[in-house]
Amino acid sequence: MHRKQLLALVAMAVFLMLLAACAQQAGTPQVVRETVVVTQEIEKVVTQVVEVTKEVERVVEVTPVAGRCAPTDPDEVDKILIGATGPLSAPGSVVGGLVMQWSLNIAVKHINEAGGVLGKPVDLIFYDTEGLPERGTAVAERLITQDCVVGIVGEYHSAVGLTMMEVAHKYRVPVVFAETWNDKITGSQYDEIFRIAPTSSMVAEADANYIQDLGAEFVVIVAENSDYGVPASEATKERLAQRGIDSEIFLAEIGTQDWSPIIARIQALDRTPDVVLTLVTGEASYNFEQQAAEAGLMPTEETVCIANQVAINSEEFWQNVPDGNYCVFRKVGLVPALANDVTRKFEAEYRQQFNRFPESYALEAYDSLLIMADAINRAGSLDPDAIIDALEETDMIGAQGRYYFPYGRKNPVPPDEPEWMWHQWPDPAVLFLQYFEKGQSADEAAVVWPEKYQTHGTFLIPYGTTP
Amino acid sequence: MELEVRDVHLHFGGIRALNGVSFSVRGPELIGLIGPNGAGKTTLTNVISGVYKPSQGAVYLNGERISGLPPYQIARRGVGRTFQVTRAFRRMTVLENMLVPAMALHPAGRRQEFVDRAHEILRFLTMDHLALEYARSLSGGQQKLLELGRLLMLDPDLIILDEPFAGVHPKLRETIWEFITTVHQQGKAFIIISHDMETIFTLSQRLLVLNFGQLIADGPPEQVKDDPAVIEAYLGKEE
Amino acid sequence: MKRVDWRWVLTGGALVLALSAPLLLSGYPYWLHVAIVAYFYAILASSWSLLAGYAGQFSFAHMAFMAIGAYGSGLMGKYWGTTPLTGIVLSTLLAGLVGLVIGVLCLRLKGAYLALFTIAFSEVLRLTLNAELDITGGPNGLDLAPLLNTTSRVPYYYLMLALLLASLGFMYWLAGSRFGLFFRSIREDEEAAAAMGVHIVRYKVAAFVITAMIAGLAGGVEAHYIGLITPNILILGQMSIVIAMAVIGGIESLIGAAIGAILIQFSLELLRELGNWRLVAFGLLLMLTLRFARNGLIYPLIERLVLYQARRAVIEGREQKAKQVGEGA
Amino acid sequence: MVEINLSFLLRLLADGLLIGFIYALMAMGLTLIFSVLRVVSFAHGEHYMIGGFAAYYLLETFTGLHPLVAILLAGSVTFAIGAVFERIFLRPLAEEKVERPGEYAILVTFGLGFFLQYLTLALIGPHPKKAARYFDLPAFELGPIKATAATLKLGTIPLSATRLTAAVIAVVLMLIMLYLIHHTWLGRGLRAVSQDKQAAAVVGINPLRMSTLAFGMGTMLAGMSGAALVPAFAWVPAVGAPAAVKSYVIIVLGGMGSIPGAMLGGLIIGVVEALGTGLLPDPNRAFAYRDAYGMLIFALVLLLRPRGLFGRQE
Repeated sequence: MHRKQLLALVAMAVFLMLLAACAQQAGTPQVVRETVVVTQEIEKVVTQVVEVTKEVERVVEVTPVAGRCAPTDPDEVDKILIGATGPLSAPGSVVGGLVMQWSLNIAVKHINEAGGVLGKPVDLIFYDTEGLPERGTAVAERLITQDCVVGIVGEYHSAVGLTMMEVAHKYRVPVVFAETWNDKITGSQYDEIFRIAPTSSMVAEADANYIQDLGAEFVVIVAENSDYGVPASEATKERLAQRGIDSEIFLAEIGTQDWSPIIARIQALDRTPDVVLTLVTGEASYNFEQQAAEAGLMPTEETVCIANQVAINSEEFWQNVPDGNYCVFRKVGLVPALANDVTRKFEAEYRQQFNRFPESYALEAYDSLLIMADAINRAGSLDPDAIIDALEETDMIGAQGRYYFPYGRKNPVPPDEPEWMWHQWPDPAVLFLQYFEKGQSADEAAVVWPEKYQTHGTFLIPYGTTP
Repeated sequence: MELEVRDVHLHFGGIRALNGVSFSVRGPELIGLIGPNGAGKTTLTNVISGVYKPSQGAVYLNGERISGLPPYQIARRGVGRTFQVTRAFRRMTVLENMLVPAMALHPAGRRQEFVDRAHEILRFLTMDHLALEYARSLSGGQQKLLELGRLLMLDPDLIILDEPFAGVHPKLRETIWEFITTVHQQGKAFIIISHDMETIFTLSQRLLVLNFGQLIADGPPEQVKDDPAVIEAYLGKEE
Repeated sequence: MKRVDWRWVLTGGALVLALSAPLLLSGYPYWLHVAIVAYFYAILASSWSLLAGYAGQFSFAHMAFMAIGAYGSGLMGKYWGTTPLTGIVLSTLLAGLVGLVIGVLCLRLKGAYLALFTIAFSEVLRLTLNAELDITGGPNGLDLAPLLNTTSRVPYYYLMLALLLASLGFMYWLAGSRFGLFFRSIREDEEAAAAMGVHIVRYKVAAFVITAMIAGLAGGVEAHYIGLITPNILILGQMSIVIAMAVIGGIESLIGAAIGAILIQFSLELLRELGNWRLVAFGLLLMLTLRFARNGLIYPLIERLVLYQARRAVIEGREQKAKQVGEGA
Repeated sequence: MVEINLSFLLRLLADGLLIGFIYALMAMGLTLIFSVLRVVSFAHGEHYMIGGFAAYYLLETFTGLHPLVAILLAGSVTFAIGAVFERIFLRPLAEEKVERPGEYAILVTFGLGFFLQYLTLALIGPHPKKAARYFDLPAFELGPIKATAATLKLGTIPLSATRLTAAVIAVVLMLIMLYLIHHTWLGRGLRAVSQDKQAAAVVGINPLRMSTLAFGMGTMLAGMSGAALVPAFAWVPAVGAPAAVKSYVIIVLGGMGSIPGAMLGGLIIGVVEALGTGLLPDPNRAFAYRDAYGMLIFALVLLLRPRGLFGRQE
């Protein structure tokens, strides 16, 4: 008897809940809007009665979703909370997330040493996104509705950035993305979204230009089957084709260890590639580069090795790719010649703490927080609109140079520019460097492209020679 | 009830486990199946109950060929068996153990009727007070009784018992003995495998003797007792 | 004197708490989200415990069935333009169909062989979803249309809670019926069950089909709620989390597994700051639970709190019966 | 277009065999564990991973340590982990105190793998590590055979020095294991327990001790495979899972518990993977499905011949 009663009870509860779910669904938009007004009113009545009407008007006009809990008045808080994300566990790129977290902590230290933001100390809340898009949604939600952050910075994976930006847009929270390359992120033209990393298109353009300057006719692109590798390899292939250069793409899973069958296939092609471009990150890129070197695929006199940008971490590179001498690698962000005081200060601190070379995403993460702090200072308020306005007017020197966002609400993207130029820093430099001596550090590597920054007067130090 | 085993052979790779066994059971007979170790007794049981499919030959139940049918079908057609090692469903209660065959046999039956019947049988086996215990907490002998109880719930016409007396307390042996004779009187046929010569010779009405996969004797106990082939099988050929 | 029946009090209390959670958490949409995901894992863990704990089929393909539900619905929406609801219904059936095939293939496999086979199935599915990026979107994942036309979490919360209760109710009914009886008899001793007339093939396959459909249904709803599904959900680590939830909750208890899943999901979220150390602790907890608390950590509590009276009644009944027997003799 | 000619085929074959020896060594450990304990260790990949890291850190810390010594020490580390784990978590299994031994063993070793992987990640972080090449090849040129420090080139077939070293180490270790198992007291004990526990106990072998030894030796072999390969692949805490899955495929193919089966199975899987990846027309699909070839064989073996090539009838 008991069992049946229990089952009946459960069945009734289920039915009622489904009913509730459906009923909720129909009436939702109005309900939400009202809730916002009410909560805002109550908050404001307690603090500042005069503000009420103005506040309510704004809310009705923009209709963000209820739940955002960051205060808008800096006097209410004793510290400025800023959220940050990055991958700290698999399947995310753990190295990327870790480095970003370190760099952001240095940024917090530097900002607070310089007096904080609006006279208050900055506090950073960093969450692991695991490289999973659904985590991006959850974590952004938590930062915005739980921890009450006024802005978000960082993130490494584009797939995560793409879901995070929807949440930020929903709640109207400004975001400065540090290292997500997907065009669509600024291409969304959301008010809240800013980016200081290059877009995939910008990087592909640079790759194609460099390869063209090398005079290559046939290129093999080895890419990881991921949100980074697939679009990047396709964009590069397309741009190479525009320049009359043939290319073939080889895809592999993230984290691949044994590349010998793919290397055998590349070497069995009827043409020897002039360039092998590695669009694979992490340990898999090292595995590929070393195994390709051992098999005599690249670097050789005939074939230029373009290693992945992670090669910039020279210590790790030489440990993992001992035979990778003469490999070229892309460096995004900062032209060494243009290093400024901010760069040097950050780099010194970073090297001292972690005994590592700061990768581009370290600088980017550091700068993303500086930019956010700078904008809040200039806005003089924690109101998202004020911060977004201030971000659009950014003009400051960070570790990677002068930051500004040419296009935004006041100055829309002109039709002849790609739409991803919205809130996009246009100047991330893309350089190519080349190791020419075993064990060389990234600082000692030759800059081979673009021409104006060349340190050795050539696009390529030929294999086996010393400049 | 009529069971006919017709020229059954069974090979495992090169080993001939059964080699042309034929016999039949007509009506509620009480049959003992004996033979030295490795003679093929358990294998024969497994063939009848459908665990193995004979390589050659067939088994018929009431004129219908049952060899080749899956074990559960044979069980539902009225052949019940126990195993050499007790195989109660250890992490189910005694009552649940009893319900399994009943519910498998009568998909549309009412649970309460089965529960009543199970209690009745458990009373008969003097273990009704254990109905809600887990089978694993029973003693070895009680588990054996439980297996017999399960068989009654299945209500088969032919019951095959594999070593029912092995390693059993003398008092329990009596209970099992009584169970067999009572159930036999109710009109069920039995095939009992046992190493216990004294018991099996007293208990059964007819004896089957297997040796090296062949049936070497089939008849009343007193006749089999003096069969030279049987004596030779047990004592070995004197050179 | 009539005792307070703790079973009703606790069940009622839990239901009231679950029903009023959106009100309690109205200022915390993030925790509402965590609750939705926790219910999703609770459905997976409890249906896995039906398959593994009740029917004894230690399959590692449960997340694969979930993914079939999710990807099935997403792909049908993408290529045939089905609505999410139709997609979920059809992909639930699809998961059941695949469950049928896997169930039939796994009939003869036991223990480690079954585990290895299902791991292989799940890995091949993951590789395929990754490799066929033109169809599935590969590692970028597949976008899914929202199931409900709303920006609020509350309807989703009730939907997932309803799904959890419905599936728990259904599984309890099943476990109490002949299905449960036969599942357990097969788990205990397949051959003996067959000798008792149990159609083992039918019930083994049924266990796979039913649990695959529950997992597929949960996967479909969850994917439409999140709006995106990636093949990463199929990595072995994800499956091990579901298993750990069921084991820590109590692998032979549906409600234990569900409560275990909810508690673990919340604690993993609460301890997020600890990074990987929380997973280290989680792995250790899993091993220790297996070694020293075979019934899990949650189920014994439930048993103690909720089943206390039931057992009491049983003991009293038994004493009475013993007395009768004594008098009879 | 890929031209399929003899030298390409030979190259695939050579690649496959080379990696196959290492697969075989790892699978040998797994099959040894299975033969004595009747347990498939789902933490095998993590022992492999830890073996690699142990060798790496030993060589980093003690400069001048001979690589072979480092491999032996790394093997002892994983032996210790395995033996302690067996003692605490699998002993009740050997004593037959566990209700459903098969399932318990699956879950508890699975838990161990989960634990070890995240523990390593939490302790040493995600940055890839790699040991320096253990042995440089002497440079020489002899007709079509050419050697540099990193590569031995047989005509058009390049063989990596690190892999060659690992394969040689694997072969030597396998020979030592075979000798141990067939010609020593220890091996007789292990074989006796694997065939009949009770009978072994009667003749004075302690089956419990043999279980601990077998598990320890199995994890030791995994650890040594890792230590042998750490100069060949960039090493991260997640490195074990794919390798472990290959071992499962191999022992099922070779027959669970069969040592020659594991050796042959390793070579077959190595070659099948290399040929599959090399010969399938669409290179990207060919490579993406690389792990699936082994899996396919695995599924077929399980369904058609569950006891594998050399397995015993259960």
